[in-house]
Amino acid sequence: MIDPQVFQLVCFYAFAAVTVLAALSVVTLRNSVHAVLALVLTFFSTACLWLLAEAEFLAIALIVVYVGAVMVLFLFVVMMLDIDQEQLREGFMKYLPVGLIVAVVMLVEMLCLIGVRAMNAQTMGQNPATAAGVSNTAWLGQALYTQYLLPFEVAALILTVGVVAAVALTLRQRTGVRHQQASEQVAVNARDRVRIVKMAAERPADSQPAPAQETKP
Amino acid sequence: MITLSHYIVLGAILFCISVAGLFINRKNVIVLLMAIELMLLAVNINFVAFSRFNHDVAGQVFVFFILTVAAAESAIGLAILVLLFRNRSTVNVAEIDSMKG
Amino acid sequence: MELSSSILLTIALAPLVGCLLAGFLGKQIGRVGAHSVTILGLLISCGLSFYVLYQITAGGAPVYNHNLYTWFEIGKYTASVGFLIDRLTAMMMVVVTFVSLLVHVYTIGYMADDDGYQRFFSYISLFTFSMLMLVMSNNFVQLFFGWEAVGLVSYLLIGFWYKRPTAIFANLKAFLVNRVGDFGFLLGIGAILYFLGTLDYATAFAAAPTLAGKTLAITQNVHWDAATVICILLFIGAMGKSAQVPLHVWLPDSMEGPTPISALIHAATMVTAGIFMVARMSPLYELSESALSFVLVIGATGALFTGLIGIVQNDIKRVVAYSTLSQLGYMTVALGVSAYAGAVFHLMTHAFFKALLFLGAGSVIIAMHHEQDMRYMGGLRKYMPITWITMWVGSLALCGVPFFSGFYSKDSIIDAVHESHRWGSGYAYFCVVVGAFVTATYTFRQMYMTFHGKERFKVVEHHGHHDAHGHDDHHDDHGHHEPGVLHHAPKESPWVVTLPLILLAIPSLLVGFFTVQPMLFGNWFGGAVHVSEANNVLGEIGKEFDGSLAMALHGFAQLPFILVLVAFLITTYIYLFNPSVADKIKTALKPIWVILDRKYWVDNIYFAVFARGGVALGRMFWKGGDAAVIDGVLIDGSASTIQRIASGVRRLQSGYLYHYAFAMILGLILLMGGYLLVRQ
Amino acid sequence: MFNHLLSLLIWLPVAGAVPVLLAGSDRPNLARWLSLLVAILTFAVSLFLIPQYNGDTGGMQLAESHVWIAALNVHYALAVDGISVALILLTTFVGILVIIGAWEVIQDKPHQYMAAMLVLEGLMIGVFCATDALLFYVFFEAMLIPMFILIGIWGGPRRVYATLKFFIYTFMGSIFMLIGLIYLYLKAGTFDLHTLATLPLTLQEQSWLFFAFLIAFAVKVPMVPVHTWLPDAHVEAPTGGSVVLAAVMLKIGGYGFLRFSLPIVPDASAHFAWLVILLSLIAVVYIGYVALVQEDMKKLVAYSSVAHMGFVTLGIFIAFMLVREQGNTDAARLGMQGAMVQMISHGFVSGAMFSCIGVLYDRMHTRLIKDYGGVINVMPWFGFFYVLFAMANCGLPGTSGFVGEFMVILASFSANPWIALFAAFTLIIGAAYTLWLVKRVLWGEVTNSHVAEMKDINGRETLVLGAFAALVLIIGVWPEPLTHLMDSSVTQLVQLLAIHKV
Repeated sequence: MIDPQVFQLVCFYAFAAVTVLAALSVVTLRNSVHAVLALVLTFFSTACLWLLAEAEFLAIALIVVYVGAVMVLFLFVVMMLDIDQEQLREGFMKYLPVGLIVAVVMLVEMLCLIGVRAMNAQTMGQNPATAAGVSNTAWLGQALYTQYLLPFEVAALILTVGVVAAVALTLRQRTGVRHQQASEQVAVNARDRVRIVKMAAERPADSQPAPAQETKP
Repeated sequence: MITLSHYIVLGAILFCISVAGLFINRKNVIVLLMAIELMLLAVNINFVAFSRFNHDVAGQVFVFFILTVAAAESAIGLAILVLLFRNRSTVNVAEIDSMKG
Repeated sequence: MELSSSILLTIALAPLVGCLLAGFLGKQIGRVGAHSVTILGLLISCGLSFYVLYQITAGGAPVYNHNLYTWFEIGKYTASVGFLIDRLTAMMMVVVTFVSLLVHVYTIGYMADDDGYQRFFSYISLFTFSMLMLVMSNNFVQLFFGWEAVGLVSYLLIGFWYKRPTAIFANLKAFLVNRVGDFGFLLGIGAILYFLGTLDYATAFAAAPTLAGKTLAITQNVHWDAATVICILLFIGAMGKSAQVPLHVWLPDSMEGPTPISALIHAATMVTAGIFMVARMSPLYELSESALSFVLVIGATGALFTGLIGIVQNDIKRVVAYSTLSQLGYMTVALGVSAYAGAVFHLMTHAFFKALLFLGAGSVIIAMHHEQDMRYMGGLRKYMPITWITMWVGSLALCGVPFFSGFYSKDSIIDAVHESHRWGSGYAYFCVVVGAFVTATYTFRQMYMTFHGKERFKVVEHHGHHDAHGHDDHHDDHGHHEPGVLHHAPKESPWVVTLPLILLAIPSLLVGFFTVQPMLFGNWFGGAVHVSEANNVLGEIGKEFDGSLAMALHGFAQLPFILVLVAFLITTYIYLFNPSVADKIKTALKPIWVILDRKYWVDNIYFAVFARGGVALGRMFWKGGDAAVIDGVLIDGSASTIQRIASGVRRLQSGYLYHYAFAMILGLILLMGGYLLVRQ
Repeated sequence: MFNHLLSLLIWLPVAGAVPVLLAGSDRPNLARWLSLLVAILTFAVSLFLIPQYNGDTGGMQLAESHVWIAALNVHYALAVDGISVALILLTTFVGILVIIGAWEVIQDKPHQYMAAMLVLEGLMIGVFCATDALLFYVFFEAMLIPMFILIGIWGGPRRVYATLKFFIYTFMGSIFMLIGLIYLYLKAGTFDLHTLATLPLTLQEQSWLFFAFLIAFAVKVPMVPVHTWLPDAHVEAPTGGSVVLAAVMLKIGGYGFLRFSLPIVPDASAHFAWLVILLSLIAVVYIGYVALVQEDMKKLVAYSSVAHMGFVTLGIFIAFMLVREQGNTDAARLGMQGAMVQMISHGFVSGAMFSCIGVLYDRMHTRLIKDYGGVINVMPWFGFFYVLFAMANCGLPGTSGFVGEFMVILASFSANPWIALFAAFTLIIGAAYTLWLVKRVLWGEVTNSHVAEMKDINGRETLVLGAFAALVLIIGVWPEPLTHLMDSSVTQLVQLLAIHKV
């Protein structure tokens, strides 16, 4: 029987490795579609890591909201836009060393600052949700709908604004497209449509035949 | 057993990868947006980890909000991107410099 | 009987009303309306002035000194508008309104065809109002008001023919030179307020003795006597207004104005305001021996040296103008020897005969179709006898021939200077005596060149052009005239011109004979003029005075008259019998002639130093100070420095996202590194 | 109504600007008549100040006070004394003339122009009423906005440079005042001017504060050497803008000295009075020479404004010399009254001069002196007004220009004859530049065909110039009502000067 904690550790390393690799491919892959897919993978494995940390609600939300909606949006955009990939890759190799150095230096500094060793001592302990006798979702929900109700509403508002803004930004009036304009149809008057013209009953001998009624287009 | 430092280190690595990504993909706005998503993810990992290890619900609540805002941000960002591409036929950052003084 | 305020107000305001009517409603009331209404105003004013004079002298009215209204009242300092009517004022009022009235009448003829007819009447009425305010004032503020207001009217009238470049140059010059005087005058008023704490004549004169011993700190170690400072500052004002050397330069140029103005303002009244003022301030001047010496020397210099210039002038009006300068010098000399009554007496006689001379000259100018150069005149006596005779009366008065009014005033002044022991009186005596000779020389020269000898003009009848070349637009076609060519023969001027001449000739002839005794020696002015016992030169002369007749007879044997006689003989010989001698003398004395012709270069120096220099200084301040230093260095300089810095810093703002990201991350790395270093 | 008379005065024109704006560019005449109505109403209301203000007691009257920003103890506090009343009347009066003067001249967006003028008028009245330092500051700064708009939109070709210069200059100056006010607030815990006046301060503190106020107000007055914004602003401003700028806005600088420097930092003011006096004399002499050589009429009058405002600062600060060194309070009052009369008079005279130049500019569209000559031949009535105002500008007795200068020169002679000597120099140089201008513009033959085509002033212009002329003459002939109105307030100010705070 494997020690569950060891199993967890193995799982962590496995998912973490996938996460890092996937993240690396996000920033290095040539094809944007592939990059998006790699990002999806990153999210997936991160969600798994969160499951390991017993944050089930967020893990699921990440997959459903992020992978399901946002990433798909990315994919759509990337696929819809006819992007010249080659041009965008210019300078990739040129900046690779700089990027690497910066990233490495930063990583080292961060790790030094965080103090990895000190945190090694901190173990997971009991899940607070379990301790409270509720599921992680309920635990989160209780905080969200009581203490954080106002920020929650604000977040909802932001999201709505985001949606409206996105639509407003991309909406465009195409010219040369025929629409049905209901307001104009309703607003029209009868006399604008039909005009009665009085004419002589007999046609003058030399004139051209004229229509009895003239309709206004 | 998994300790806090595991998660923190992972977050730091992800963050640095995305920073490196910003540099090497300096022309492609889409990849830049994705790198930003990665950064947010790194931050989120930290939040979740601290929340779990410190037994504080605030961390997870915050992740929730970050996800919300990030979703809105990427929606608008992509909308701008689409608009940009439609008008300029490029997503090359180097060419988008009409505000350069 | 106390004088009533309403009478005095009427005297002052009647000309103003005339001025406003003629000025603002000129078009509506027309030419006749304009001169009627202004002359009516002057008639009222003049008539009432005579009444006031009568009341003050014979009617036993006490001195009137009341304020009409308060101008401002701040703490202990008050300024009011009010009248002080004593004998001095009353006499001045009569002189001003009488001469002004005659000039109004004369103007009807002189300006008959001018476009600015109504405007001209408006101006001269305004002048009369201002001058009355000046002389009737009972305080320094109102005095200064009148002082500057007459300057304004003088400015407007010299520039009356505003299309002439010379006229508008002359009026600017006149105003500015006057302003230099006013500058001193205003400071003098400041000094009076400072030392005496009041702007009211009566209070100030009452407090004047307290000035003794007071000084004004000029620097920490130099202290000037208060009375001297006050008197000299006030006299600087008088130098400007009364055209004393070295502020005399405006007066000859002011002849650009129409001749009636030269008579009224620049001979009879305004220019004598300075003399009047000093006489009025006699209680102050008596306190300062040094100031009076200053006055004496300035006056004497003017009396002789400006007269000399008159000898070489060919413009008939300019001769009279220089003689005015010279005569003003005589008055100032009289002031300088404390013979205030003598100065004022000469002021009065001079007003009559000088106005007469100017108006006569104007009459000649009319006859000559606005030709003013005496070299193209000659022999006019047969064409215009009235002008000729009246001008002779004026000329003899000017020369001081016994029995004429000028004799009494001028001879008294010369005697007074002779009597005085003030510092500078020797020099002054020399100047006034030689001045008498000079005066006679230019006067006779002028008379001979104008009225006697051969006709130096030609009459070419152009009947067709007669109307077009009338003098209605003389100031336009002044230049295209061939000099000395007239289109029709000169003729005597109309009655509106000759009547004033006659009316002025009478006092020029007689006024001295009848008034010399009371005005000079009879203490006629009473309290209006204050002379301290030690300075009372007129009193000394008065002891020997035994009647006008005796004085005149005695005058025939005096040095001044002998000099006049010599001058008469010389000029008669030259100009009547042997005109070529004049040219010979001119060639022989070429350097002196040049000096006189160039007016000692005073005008040129002033123009170069003050006008050109001022403009150059202004340009230097503007371009160098404002534009270069303040704007160039401080304002735009700081702006461009910031711009340079900004354009350097702007390179950092490339607009590329990754540059910013890089900078941010670099900053982050550095911060973290720094923190790490510090922590360790 | 009388309880809130001052508020009414401030907000009536500001509120009146709203309907004027709403009239829109389609109905310019409606906008014009509306704004004229508002301006006349404001003037009518301001006339109520005369009976309401008790001139015998002096002091601040008709006070209103409401808490405005409780956290900072800032009050919406208004009150007036004689000096304010005089300046408010000047403002409302000029307000009407400016509206009339712009009637047909402003064709481009007249409703906005009129509205900006009305707002400006209200804010300027606010400056003269405020007794809370922060409220004063707010009005002081807010005033810049409509002026900025007026010059920036309806200005001449270099208006951008001029507006920027104007704005940055004045704004930079007032920042120092704000710092000073914040210091005073931290010290006293209030912005109430009356409290600040009684606040004890050391000489060092006073000196710093004095210079903070000096910079703010010196720019506004303007004093040498921070005057160069004024000629540029005037040259580019539309006529109405110039008139308001010269007639009222500059006065706010002088008013600021009276309200801030004198009561709050009297010892430092006395200590540095020599500096201000020196700068004032430089303004009189140096600026006089600069004005002499100007080629642009507006610049010339702008420089002459600087020179004339020198008399205002001179009159205010010789009071210190007189009171502190000689104890001569009467002469100090004379000097300060002179400064005040000079402010009011300069309002009329410079406003009139700029209106005159506006009249010429409307016909010829040039302000260069050399483009004119012989204008009197074609515009005699205009010539009459022009000469009158020119004479007032060079301080001829009988016009308002004389009264203030006269009082200040007399008072300064009592302080030191040398000061009076240099001050009196304006008699010469002032006459020189003004009359030389008159000579080149008005007199002479008609110089070119454009001048020959000029028409004499119409009824509207006659009304404006006539109104100015009437006041110039009335104050010149009888200044007593004006000095009496301000007398008790000036007396109180002079008493404040004598109090040592250290």
